[in-house]
Amino acid sequence: MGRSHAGGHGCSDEVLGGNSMSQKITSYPGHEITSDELKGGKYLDIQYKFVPRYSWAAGVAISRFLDELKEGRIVARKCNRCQRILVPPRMYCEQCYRPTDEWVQIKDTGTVNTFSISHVGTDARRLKTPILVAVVDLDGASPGMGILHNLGEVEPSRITIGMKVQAVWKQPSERQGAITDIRYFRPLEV
Amino acid sequence: MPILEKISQSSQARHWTDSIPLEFHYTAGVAGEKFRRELKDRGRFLASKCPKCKDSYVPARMFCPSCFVEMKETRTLEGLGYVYSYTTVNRNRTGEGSERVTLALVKFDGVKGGIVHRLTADTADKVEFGMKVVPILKNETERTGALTDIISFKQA
Amino acid sequence: MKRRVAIVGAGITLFRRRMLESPKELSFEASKMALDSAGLTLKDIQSVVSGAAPEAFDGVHMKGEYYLDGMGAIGKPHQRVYVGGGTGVFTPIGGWWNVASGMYDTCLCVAEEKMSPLHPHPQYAFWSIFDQILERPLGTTLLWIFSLEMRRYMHKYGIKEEEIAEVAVKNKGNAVDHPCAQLGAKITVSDVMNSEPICSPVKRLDVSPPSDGAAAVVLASEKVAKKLTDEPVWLDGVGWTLDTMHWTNRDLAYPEYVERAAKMAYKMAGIKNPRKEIDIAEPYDPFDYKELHHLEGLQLAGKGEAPKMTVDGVTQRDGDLPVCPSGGLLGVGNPIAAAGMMKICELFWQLRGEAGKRQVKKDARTGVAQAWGDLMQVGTVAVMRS
Amino acid sequence: MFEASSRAYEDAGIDPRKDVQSFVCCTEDFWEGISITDEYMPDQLGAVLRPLCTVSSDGIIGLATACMHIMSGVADVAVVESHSKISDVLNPSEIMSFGFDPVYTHNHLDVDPRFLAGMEMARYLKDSGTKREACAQVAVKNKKNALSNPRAVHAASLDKDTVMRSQTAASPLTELESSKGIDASIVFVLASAKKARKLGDHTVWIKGIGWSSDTPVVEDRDFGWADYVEQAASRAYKMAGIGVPASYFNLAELDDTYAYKELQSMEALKLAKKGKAGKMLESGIFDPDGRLPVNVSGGSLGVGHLLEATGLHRTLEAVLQLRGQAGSLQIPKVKKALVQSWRGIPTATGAVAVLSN
Repeated sequence: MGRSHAGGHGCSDEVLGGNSMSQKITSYPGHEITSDELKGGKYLDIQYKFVPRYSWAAGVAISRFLDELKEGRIVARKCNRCQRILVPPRMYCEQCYRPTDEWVQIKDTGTVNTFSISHVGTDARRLKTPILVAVVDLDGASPGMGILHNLGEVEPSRITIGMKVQAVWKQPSERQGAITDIRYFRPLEV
Repeated sequence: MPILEKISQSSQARHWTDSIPLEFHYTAGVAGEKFRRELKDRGRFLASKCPKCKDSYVPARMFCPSCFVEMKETRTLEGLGYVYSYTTVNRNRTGEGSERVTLALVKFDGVKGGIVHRLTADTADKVEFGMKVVPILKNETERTGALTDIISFKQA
Repeated sequence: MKRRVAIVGAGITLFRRRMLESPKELSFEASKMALDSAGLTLKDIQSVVSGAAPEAFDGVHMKGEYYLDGMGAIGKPHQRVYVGGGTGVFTPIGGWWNVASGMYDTCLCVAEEKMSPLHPHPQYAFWSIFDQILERPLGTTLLWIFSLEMRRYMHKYGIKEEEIAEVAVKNKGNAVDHPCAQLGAKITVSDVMNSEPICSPVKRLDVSPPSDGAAAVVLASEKVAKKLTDEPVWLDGVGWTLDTMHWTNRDLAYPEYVERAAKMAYKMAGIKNPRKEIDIAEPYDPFDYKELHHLEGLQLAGKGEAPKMTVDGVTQRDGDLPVCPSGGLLGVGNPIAAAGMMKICELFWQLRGEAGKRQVKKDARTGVAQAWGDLMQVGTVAVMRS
Repeated sequence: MFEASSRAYEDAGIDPRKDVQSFVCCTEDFWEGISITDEYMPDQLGAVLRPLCTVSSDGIIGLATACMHIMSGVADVAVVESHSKISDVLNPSEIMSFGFDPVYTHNHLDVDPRFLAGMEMARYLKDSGTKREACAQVAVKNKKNALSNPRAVHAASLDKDTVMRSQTAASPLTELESSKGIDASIVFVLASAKKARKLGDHTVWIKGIGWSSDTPVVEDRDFGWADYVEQAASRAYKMAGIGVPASYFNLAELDDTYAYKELQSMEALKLAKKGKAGKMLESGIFDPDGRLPVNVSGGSLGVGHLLEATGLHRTLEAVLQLRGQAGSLQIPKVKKALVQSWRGIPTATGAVAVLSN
């Protein structure tokens, strides 16, 4: 029993100190290296850029959803069995497992379900201006039917859960039938 | 029951076009690092020898795939290899047409594994199974330890 | 029909931000150690189950094929199981059905992740887990979804960030005793509170680091296990569940998918009162609040009550219900699938009383490990007994 | 997926929200364009808040997974899904290339990834003594068979010369010997014997199933012999208690991703002696009216290739035959069928299942 894999993996012993994973095992494999050692040429790397490209079919429900966004409208689908109004719309109800029944136009206002202030971008680099993100439960859809989007025209410190918000649309000529046709949601003026 | 409402006109069907741009910086691994250093610094191929079954493998690797024990012993191969199999293709990796390239899996006597690489045009014209080949290497100053250090293989 | 399944060996590599080893080599190191600790060689293994999260980390398409020689799977039936972050705990579950079904008597289960190849940062891979039409155009990051969930959880139950920070303090502290740990440290709640905000309410020290690493266990049928060892650890209950892909339609304050998975596993293991019957837990803690969230899903704390348990010290190594005595992902590191498997390894050592400095004070007989994954969607649960 | 699964559930007479205890999907991330693709699986299958998992592998390995779920008592009824939406992928060839070892095989070769098939075919022809024309005959047979298959996209009536003279893919392999990707989703419902007897009389039984992988290091492989097929088959045959496979089956649906693969696989499956598959093929034994019809459906060459769903496609064609529901493809008196699949370049992983009615 115990470790017979004497890997000669020098760095493990230094890191170990007096700790032991299991009383029967005394050494652990692995060679740590640093980013600088790789950049500085102490270790050799191979660099490769890989860009898989796609043209995803949006399907029946999302094709229509995008077309309606272009017109400045948000549409949902209703399931007549569970009576839920679903957004993002889908052609089948995942709870009842049956086709949904009808298109319903819902409002472009809603309630902040939860929110965050993001200081980093997709590659974990620090952003100069933080992005405000929220799950917005849309009015006219069933309770809890939220979508992910950005918030704008609001001080980060003033955002609260439960706050009423409204979509700010791009100009009709700028819209492309995309989720970004809504620039962001801003606090609803009462 | 199937979906009852479907798209009947292709103009109603939306496609969303995007890509996933990825960049990778790979390390070759503990054994790979040694293989690459040998290629870069001395222009030779490093193989590993299994202490149990005594088989050798190229490129060098950390463990014997059949015995599953660590291989620490290494040996360098003389450049002379042979063509195990070969093919000619006329597209690049993205699937677009390119100039004809003949590739071979080059193996070395008494060693498992091998290297897939291009054959020179002259060699490609005459290639057959078992043909003896040698690598044409870049100058030492240009070598990075990757298989791009080999320009191609030619008949020995 | 169903056979009892034992864990008879475990192995793990160092967890580090960047390792020289290739994914195959990491897998080999963990696999070899697991085989050695079980007193077996590869010839004794009949099947292999592997686990790894997206190929966008290691940078190889069909990664499960690429690394399989490192897992000793040449010439053997090999399955790569995959449920996002839940994969680590799901890998031994995959091994469980290989053995419990009677198909195979021994199964090597290996989880590997090498996140460092992706440049400039492994986080970028998570952009491509989001809906390509409705979410990716917004510039999504995985941090968003966690911070949104954390905020909702805090809001619903009136939880303070300081209470959540206690988890990071505990786990990073526990990890000081873990020889493979990447981020073991003695820190304080104010260190966490004062750490750089990343995606509020998430701060730097609320988050586990990306890592390279691998971990493995060997499973055996009851008959084989009893020949091999006097102290097998039994894998007595397994459960897994996926919730809807529409994460923004879900109640983010409570992980129902974990509850469902836990109930499946508890039922199989004959556990009726988890809080009383479970001695030790390794829930998934990629973020500190997630440990609390998952303790509730695992029925080890009432809804919204896990923070108090933590503040009261119940979840410390010398507490009544030690939680993440390993140091968890927050302390040991988070090479996604390998991190889940690390939890299985930890329970293996804890339940055999071999965890050295990390050994919990109480006499632990029954443990539960859990992992989470995807878009707040997957629960994978394993119940282990000595 | 919703369409395929709702049809499968209707066929089996089950409600996925109540009657299914496990769902298994077979997919790969880069074929979908989504990291962690299992995220997007539960809803369409009726699997929300149910045990669902991905096995990143061919569909037959998915079937094996579901079998193990049933055998271990996790499920009475289990569902297996796999699909191909290759039409969404704009650079499939580059993605296939990306499966090679990044350091030793992929990085320095900006070439069509089918070079591996070309080299393997060349070595197979040499080692087995098979005539090059026999590979072309596989394409001729399968594309012709596909003319009777309503699911087929690549059916054609061709002769060997046309096949051999078509554009080179990776010599000696030509484009007409190389299958092309198509879209589809396939769903199976599996049940324990007890439950299956309650569900109806269309049942097809899985008598044996096996899968295996040869080394992922392409440079280490024996190109002349499909080790992974031999190993997978020996496990499946042992489970089904088959001694002499060559005379056991009435029908086989085998890997023909590239035409030579069908011949190479037949030898590893012990349906033909080493080096004899080509000659047997040319004698007509594997034609629809021959002693052992192989790829009556048209296979991947005639129907189209379905990525990880390919194994399920072969299974589907065999199941329809065993149920007597194969329409104009129907072979009389099919009792025992063999299905086999391969995961494609650059893998050496395959699966085999033995089916009976």
